[in-house]
Amino acid sequence: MSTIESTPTTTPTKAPTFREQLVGFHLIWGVVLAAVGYFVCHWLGTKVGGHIDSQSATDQDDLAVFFGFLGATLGWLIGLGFFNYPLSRMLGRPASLVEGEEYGVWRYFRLCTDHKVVAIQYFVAVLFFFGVGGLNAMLIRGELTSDNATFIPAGNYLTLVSLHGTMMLMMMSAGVLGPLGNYLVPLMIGARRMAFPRVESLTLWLTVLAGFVLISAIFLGGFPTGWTGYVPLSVEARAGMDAYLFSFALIGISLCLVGLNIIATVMTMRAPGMYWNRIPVFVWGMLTTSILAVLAAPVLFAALYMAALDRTVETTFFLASNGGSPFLWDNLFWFFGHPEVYILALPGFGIVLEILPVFARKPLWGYRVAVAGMFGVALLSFMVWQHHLFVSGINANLRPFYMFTTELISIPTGIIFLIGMGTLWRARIRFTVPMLFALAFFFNFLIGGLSGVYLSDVPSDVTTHGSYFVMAHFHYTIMGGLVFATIGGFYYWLPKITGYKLDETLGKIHFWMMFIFFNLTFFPLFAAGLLGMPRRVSNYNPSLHALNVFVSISAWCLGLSLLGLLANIVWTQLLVREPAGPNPWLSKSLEWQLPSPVPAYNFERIPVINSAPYSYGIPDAPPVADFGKPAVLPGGPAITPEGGVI
Amino acid sequence: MSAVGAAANGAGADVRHGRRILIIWVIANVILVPIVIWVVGPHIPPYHASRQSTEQHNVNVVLTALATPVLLMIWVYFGYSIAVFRQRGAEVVDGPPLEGDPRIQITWLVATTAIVLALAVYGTVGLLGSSNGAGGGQGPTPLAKPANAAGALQVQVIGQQWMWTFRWPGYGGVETPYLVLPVNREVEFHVTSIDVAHSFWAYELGVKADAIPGNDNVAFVKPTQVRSFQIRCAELCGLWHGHMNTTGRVVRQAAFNTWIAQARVRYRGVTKQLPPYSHVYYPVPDQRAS
Amino acid sequence: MSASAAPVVPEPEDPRLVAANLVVGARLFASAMAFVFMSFVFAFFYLKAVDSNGMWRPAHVSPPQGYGIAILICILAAAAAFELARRGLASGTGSVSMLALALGLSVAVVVLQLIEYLAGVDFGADGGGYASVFYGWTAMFLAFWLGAVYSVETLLATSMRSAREAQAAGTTIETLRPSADATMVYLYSCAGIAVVTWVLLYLIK
Amino acid sequence: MGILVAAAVVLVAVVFYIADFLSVAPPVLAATTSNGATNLTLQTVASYGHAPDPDWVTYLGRDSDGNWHHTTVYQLPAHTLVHVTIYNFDGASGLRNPFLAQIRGTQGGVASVNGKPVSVIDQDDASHTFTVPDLGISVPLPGVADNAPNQCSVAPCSLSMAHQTIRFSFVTPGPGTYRWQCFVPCAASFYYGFGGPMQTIGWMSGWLNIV
Repeated sequence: MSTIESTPTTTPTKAPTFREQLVGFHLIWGVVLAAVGYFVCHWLGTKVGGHIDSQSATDQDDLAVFFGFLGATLGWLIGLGFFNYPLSRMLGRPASLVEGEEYGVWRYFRLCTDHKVVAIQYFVAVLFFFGVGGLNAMLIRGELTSDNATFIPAGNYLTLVSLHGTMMLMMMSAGVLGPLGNYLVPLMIGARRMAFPRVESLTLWLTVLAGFVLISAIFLGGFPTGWTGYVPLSVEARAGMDAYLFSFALIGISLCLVGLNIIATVMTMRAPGMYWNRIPVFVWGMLTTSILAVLAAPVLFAALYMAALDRTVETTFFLASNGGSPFLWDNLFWFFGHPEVYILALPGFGIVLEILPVFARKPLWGYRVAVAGMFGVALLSFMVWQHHLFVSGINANLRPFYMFTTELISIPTGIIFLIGMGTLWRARIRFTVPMLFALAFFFNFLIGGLSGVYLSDVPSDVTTHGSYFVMAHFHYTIMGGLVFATIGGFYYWLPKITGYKLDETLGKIHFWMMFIFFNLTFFPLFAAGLLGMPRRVSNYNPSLHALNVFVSISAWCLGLSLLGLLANIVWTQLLVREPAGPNPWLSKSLEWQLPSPVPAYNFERIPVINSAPYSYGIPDAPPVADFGKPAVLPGGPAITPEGGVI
Repeated sequence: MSAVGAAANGAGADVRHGRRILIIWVIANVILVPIVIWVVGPHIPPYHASRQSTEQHNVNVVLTALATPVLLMIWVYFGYSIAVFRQRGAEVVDGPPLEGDPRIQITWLVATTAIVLALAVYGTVGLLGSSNGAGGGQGPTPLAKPANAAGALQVQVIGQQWMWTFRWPGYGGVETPYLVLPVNREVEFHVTSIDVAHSFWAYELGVKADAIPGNDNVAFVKPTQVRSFQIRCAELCGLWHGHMNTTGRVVRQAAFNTWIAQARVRYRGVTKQLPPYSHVYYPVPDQRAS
Repeated sequence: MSASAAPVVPEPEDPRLVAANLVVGARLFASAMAFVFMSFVFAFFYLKAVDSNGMWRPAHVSPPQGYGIAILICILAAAAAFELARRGLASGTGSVSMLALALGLSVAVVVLQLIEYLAGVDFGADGGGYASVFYGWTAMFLAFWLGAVYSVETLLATSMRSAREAQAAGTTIETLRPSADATMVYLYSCAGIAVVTWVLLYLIK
Repeated sequence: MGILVAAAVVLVAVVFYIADFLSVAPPVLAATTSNGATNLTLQTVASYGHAPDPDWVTYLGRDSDGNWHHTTVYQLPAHTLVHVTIYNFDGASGLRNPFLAQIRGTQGGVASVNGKPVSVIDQDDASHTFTVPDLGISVPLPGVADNAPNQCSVAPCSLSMAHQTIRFSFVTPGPGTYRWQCFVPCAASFYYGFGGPMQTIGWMSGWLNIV
């Protein structure tokens, strides 16, 4: 626990002088110290690891590489100022919860405890790495226009695929919890901050570092294993593998801490009257996702740690010849990996169920059932991981059980669909861009979910396993589901964050391009898989050539459509800048009752909540919250025993 | 379209909209489900090259036939709602504040649960009963065996970076770089690897079994057609993963006998050097100093 | 961009809020830590069951029992000392001596573990499945234990300072209790894991 | 929002580097022809001896002027008899799958080792193999004895140093691109001896571009 804090001293400090800003702790020092730390510790590692056989070759000194990454992390965090507070605490100085909020624009380049600043940093970081991963995908489709490895050398193609997969998985798992979660959860439950502001900032900067460490793999020869990092291939691979292991471990830590922070916030910091049955469904989505993150990420961390030991100090966790077993990795990785794919689904559920009532102008149809469905998904996702190993020869006699649990998940998922359908019933639907994305989410996720039934059925899975069918399936659930929902949420909440609405017409052009070309890209890949095209190959049966060329072209159009989003951001947020007003969507949710952009302290007075934010069409419904009440201490009821904390 | 008027008078509107949606859905099913089964169905891979791939083909057809009504229901519902319940014009009107109806929710739960249970039972029967594991790898102690497993032709599949080789314990432990199988005979694959993880995928035969070092992965197949089939690697195994392809052949018993006899003669010299036949060969993680 | 707000001075937070934050956070972190070591428990039993190539635990591989006992006793003693210190805080009387004892013991754990690596263990990390689990597990536990050392040290330093300068800005014995409770949760979880570690790695043959 | 611009700049830089990295490929070396016969002359060295990976084992190819080039992408004419000569300067390390000790797919199913035709070698003598799985061609290369004098360690090695000479011929098929590789786990300091050079085109794996 690096966060032993006590009562905060929230006296606003005066803005620092320019000189203070320059010499203070910020990103520039972080980068400089990270570089210094890498080389110093790499040299140290060569000294330490010299006597280990596997480290003897000068070009394969994994221990030194890991030392270097550790040094880089240390320098990065020192430069960003993450060690000042723990050290002052170790000297017994008093606790505080506020840091770096007075630095003007420099807030965005350093440790800052304002959850809104961190969320915006997250937005930029995730968009950036999403762009890197997406351009990788464009290059992959370029390679696949030929049925033999020609455009990109075979080995580098594997690195490309691995970079794309790992980058997307890492960034998308932080992609909603980080930006939207950090920004909206305190606003939606009526709090001024997250429970652990410094931890919040730490997770962001770890995520950023992880992204660049992963990219640095190509300086180290790349890695050939895809995002699953299967052993023993990952044990024999080149030093680029160390970058994969280290960056994924950083993400694991970050993910775990994000979840911890959000759970603690929701449990303890709800405003008076924000009872459990009044929490917005988006917050429930964040909560269930966070539970998965807190419990699953540590297992990933342990697995990566074991692989790192195998590569550096010659332990034999995964080497069958020396008492290890490759199945150990498969089990640990997928025990994380399957909750991970629901970490990538539940936020989508939360976003679309939050958007639907606003534009259907109706209450959420069955609030409690929706929450129950989310918890059902979260619970079941821990019991299905071996369906990734149906043909691997591990615990083959348990396959009926895992087939059953896997198919069970379609029940709570179906509930989410039922709620969406019920909310649309006799509604007054307005087709704004966020609503279009929410509806597209149901369209895509339906196809993704139904294709999952084929994969969960073992006889069918024998053919589809490890083929492009799987690839199309999880792109339908992750991109068609989470990414569509996230972009919808982005269109929906950006006016609240920046104060400027995104352009509707441009947004609709973007939506239709993205929707059409997404389906044109990934639906044919189901056929490619059934026709016998394995994943992650740079060459394939010539009879599939026309299909792949078609897919490549529509994939590039899909990439172009995302430029529409970028253009929309630049146009409306940088050039035109028409103020959106506090509540452009006429939503009843708490965050929309605040001015946009949200002031530094969120609420002048902690509001008193009157009802759940879905009272559309209910005559003489009370306002969602009273803001003018005389000061009530925040979190009053939430931390009494019945509040469920102790 | 009298959407506003329809939505205005409560319960009656519910019934009317519900009936319309139901009718559209039924019509769509009547048209599409037969097409899926009898027009699209026969073309759904994999093919009828073995009893296992036939089973997989049937499963795929059944799942597609079951998925179609579900897909249509959601699509029809959403399409109808989007068309009928759309609010045109600038003014923002609130819809009726309908709360969740427990009866509908319970009905939905029961329906989905029934479908799921049916699928699980169907899959389990297909896996353990009719198709002896459906051609999937079952690990060292297979649960679903063919009736005459004892008489099955034993073939060891050895994955290595980056080539498949095949060992024939019934024929003096000879090892061949090609796979030839007799038709209409139970075959028992023992899939293993001597370096990293591979996955043995005989596409037309509907066989897929991961090759994991230190593990003996058994898969059963009974080829029913004289034809050739593609062999691929379905688990990322390094540089030439995409090139670990070869073509196998299913031939008549007599042709198989001559082929294996020739192979024994041809590889006589190297067979003497092979290690004694075993279900697993542990790779030594040697780091040879150059 | 969110700086353009009227400069309001919000009413101070309820101190109970921070207390609740810390305890919940500590529990969640402890559960995450539990899952890390659950992976090692799984690895232990799985590799033991597979015994691949007969290399789970060759005959010569046996851990130094003395170190195991010593480390476990130090951890439990540190937890006990900290419990006494926490009671002292709760009853309003600072107990710097007990905190100092707890800190000393928890540092002793680190030192003992390092000595065990350098001098005590007579098998290498490549000595089979058990050796891998032994090194991986104990090293990971050491890393988590450093967090406990930090927490205890922080409490000690804070209480010493608040004892020295009666009104060290806003820090009183009162405000130390949340930190103490959170540290207790974490320290007890570590102690529990330490018992499991000892039973699996040292006790089971 | 200037952050977005900064991010875009970094993004472009990163992608440019990735594209640059991904487009590096070893040069193509054409087979030589002398009075009608098509020859491909290669050598294998235990350690390349130069940056970036001095410790890596590698193949080299010789052009018509007799200069050695560090590449494994060779261009051969279609439907022709190609005479391959490989000078192996590396020591033996043994095969993981002894089946690869069998010589397959060459003219007469044999290769000449220092002038003596053989159809199968002792698997413990194998130092490397030259294998084209898609063409069914596989030739193991016996290694230099460990106690041989005057061993070569830095590429390119001159024929005056201890080596084994392996000669064989095969008929190329129609035009196409075929991968070839070495099957001996000979990559020093990599688990299973199969990382690094074994998985990098230009060292122990490559293409035969048949035109």
